[in-house]
Amino acid sequence: MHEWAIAEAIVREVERNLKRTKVSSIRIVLGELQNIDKDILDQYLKMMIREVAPSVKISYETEEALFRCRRCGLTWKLKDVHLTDFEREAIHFVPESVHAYVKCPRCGSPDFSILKGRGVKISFEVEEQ
Amino acid sequence: MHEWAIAEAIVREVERNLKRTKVSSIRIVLGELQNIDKDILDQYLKMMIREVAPSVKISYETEEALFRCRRCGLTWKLKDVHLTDFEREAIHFVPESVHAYVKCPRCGSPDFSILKGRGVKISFEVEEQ
Amino acid sequence: MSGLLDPRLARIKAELSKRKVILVTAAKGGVGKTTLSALLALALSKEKGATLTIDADVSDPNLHVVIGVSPKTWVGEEKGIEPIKLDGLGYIGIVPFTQNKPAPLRGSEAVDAVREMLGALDYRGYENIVIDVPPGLSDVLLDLLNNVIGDNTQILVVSTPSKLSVDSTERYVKLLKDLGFKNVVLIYNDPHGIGKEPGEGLYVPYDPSLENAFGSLQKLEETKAYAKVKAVLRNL
Amino acid sequence: MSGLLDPRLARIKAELSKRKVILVTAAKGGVGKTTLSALLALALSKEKGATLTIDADVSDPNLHVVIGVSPKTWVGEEKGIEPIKLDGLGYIGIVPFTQNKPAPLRGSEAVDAVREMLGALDYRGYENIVIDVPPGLSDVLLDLLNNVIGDNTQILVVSTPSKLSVDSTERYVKLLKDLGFKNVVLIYNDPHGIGKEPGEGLYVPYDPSLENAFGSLQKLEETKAYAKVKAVLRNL
Ligand SMILES: Nc1ncnc2c1ncn2[C@@H]1O[C@H](COP(=O)(O)OP(=O)(O)O)[C@@H](O)[C@H]1O
Ligand SMILES: Nc1ncnc2c1ncn2[C@@H]1O[C@H](COP(=O)(O)OP(=O)(O)O)[C@@H](O)[C@H]1O
Ligand SMILES: [Mg+2]
Ligand SMILES: [Mg+2]
Ligand SMILES: [Mg+2]
Ligand SMILES: [Mg+2]
Ligand code: NI
Ligand code: NI
Ligand SMILES: [Zn+2]
Ligand SMILES: [Zn+2]
Repeated sequence: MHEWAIAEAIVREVERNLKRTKVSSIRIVLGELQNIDKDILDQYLKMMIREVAPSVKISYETEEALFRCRRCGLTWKLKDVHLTDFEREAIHFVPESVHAYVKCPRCGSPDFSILKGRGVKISFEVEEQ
Repeated sequence: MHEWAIAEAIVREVERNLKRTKVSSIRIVLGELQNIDKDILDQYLKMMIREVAPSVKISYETEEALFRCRRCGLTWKLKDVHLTDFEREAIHFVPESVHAYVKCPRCGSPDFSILKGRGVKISFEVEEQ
Repeated sequence: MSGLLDPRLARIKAELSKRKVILVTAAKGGVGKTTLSALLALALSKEKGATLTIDADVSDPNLHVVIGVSPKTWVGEEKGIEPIKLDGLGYIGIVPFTQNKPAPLRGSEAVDAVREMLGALDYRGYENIVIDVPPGLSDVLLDLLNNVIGDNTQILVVSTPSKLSVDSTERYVKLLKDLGFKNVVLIYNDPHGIGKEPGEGLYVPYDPSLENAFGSLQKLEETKAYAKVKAVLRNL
Repeated sequence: MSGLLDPRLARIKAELSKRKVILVTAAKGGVGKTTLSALLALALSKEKGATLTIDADVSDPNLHVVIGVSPKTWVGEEKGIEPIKLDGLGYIGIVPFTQNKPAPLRGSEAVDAVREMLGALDYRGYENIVIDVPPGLSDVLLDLLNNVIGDNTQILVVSTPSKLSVDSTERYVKLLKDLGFKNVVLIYNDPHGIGKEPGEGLYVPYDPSLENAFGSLQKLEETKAYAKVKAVLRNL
């Protein structure tokens, strides 16, 4: 799993914000498609963030994936379609590759949008310095 | 002015919806960038819509243009930038051509989005049949 | 109240469905879409009535260079945007509106620009329409396929005989079929002088005289490529 | 709470700023971006240390065909996505993840796919990065320019000597300058055998032997075009 790189990205983003503010807590939203191992991510993150923001609180949320067909308008969820383990694995690297494996359950179009649940987003609670 | 074609488009869209519902009123939102002569549009529209939806009520609104820079995040309005008459004329045909003439007032980037005020949108009040 | 609707689509559908429409597409850029669009439109205008060419490649328009429309030409408007006229050929694209200045359009903006032109055109007098589409599975192509293309539309897919183009074209044609389009015709064009004529499919050979013919309909008509495209037209 | 932020950008910036980065761009498709990306990366890897090639043309990926990476190759992950290794060259693109199946990505989705790859790559061991960018003013290019490209980045603009390409390239270079980029280098490549060497700018001549060299780094190294690109590299 590439949780290491994701942890590193989060720490880089925290660092960038530290220039202007003191970050007291981080909220991490994990998209379902990225299929991240929360415990491993948390372990790396705690290790890396020590030097940057030692007393920061970290919370996690998972966001369910939601798709909408650009041709017929149907919306659907990940559990409504079948994916092999290999396909799940490919999608966890680059969520957009879902377009190669999933089609609209109603009209068959591969032209749909990922409304929710694609990647990792974060927000901070800050104390102005 | 090409109000004729715009009136025709609105009538075609009303027709399409008549198949399912009775349209009692139409709300027309005119984007500032399209610089439409409301009276001329209204005149054409009343003429064309007679056969399709004789007793329909039509209302108009204008939507002010609003831009946001994709590089630095600044938002601005049309009155914040200078355009020649020729440029206004080009933009009234194809609002996206604004990218050839306007740059972000803060950072100079031509990569910005038109958040509001680009074209013509409509909505209906309907009576289910 | 319903949500906000885009009235342009209904008019575009109504106007396109009355005419013969050819979409010139390709998996890749640089395979000859614009060149073949021009030659095909010219042949159609000579043999099957007035033809409108639309440059839907709004991020990198160059159909005007091929057929010889100055970017400074202005357009009229009475019952809609009036195409620029060259004999039996009509032309519209974003270039008259941007005056050939660079204009970075995101995919979603390119879609809007193309809908705007198609939605406001004065189509009267034109029997055929040739649309030069941006390369690949662009937002513009997907929007045309989802919203306005009907059974009367032919999708021409241009490929070169190069490995790179053939590999991309396979993925591309498969996708068009997945999307349910049946009226898909493959045409090989050889801009790199590879000289390998494919077993099946239409073929336009390498023609170095094209370069000097760009900008003049008369010179284009004298090229070997044009003669070949005229023959291709009979098979469409 | 702040709004939701995308943590990938900060890591991409940090990693790219430590390395020599070349963006291979063009106003048009089919001018040789992918071919020159491969030749340039190969030359860099021989002369200036391990080089990573990134196929950012996610809607029409074909860098893997040029350098000979099978689309069925799988990638590892330990401290990030591991580039596929061929001697001193590393490769990443969307193809291993789509298994070469067609995947229609809208412009905004292509941006996300590229950010995802760049954001999660294991960059260790690579000194140089060559990015093959989609044609034109694509959403992907604009995103790279807005968000991750720094002073250490060279923007290579590829054009052919054809009227069509030259016209598009003028608009394109003007725009890059409007955007404030100074490190812009024009290179002419002649895939159509026009044979007209431009007065100024780097030049790669017509080389029909490329077609049969695609897929083998060893054969690419033997082409005349490669020898020319090696010379070009000294002027970059
Ligand atoms: N059959 C051909 N023989 C020689 N050159 C060609 C041929 N077809 C196209 N070209 C050249 O190839 C280049 C790309 O063609 P273009 O029509 O612009 O492709 P696209 O629209 O697919 O990007 C042009 O410079 C053109 O002169
Ligand atoms: N210098 C050259 N001589 C001959 N053919 C070339 C040359 N450069 C590129 N080509 C050919 O041109 C075609 C397009 O090249 P490619 O690298 O795919 O362009 P792009 O990435 O800009 O779309 C390929 O089929 C390739 O074989
Ligand atoms: Mg073209
Ligand atoms: Mg074009
Ligand atoms: Mg390429
Ligand atoms: Mg490529
Ligand atoms: Ni992983
Ligand atoms: Ni008008
Ligand atoms: Zn659907
Ligand atoms: Zn700005």
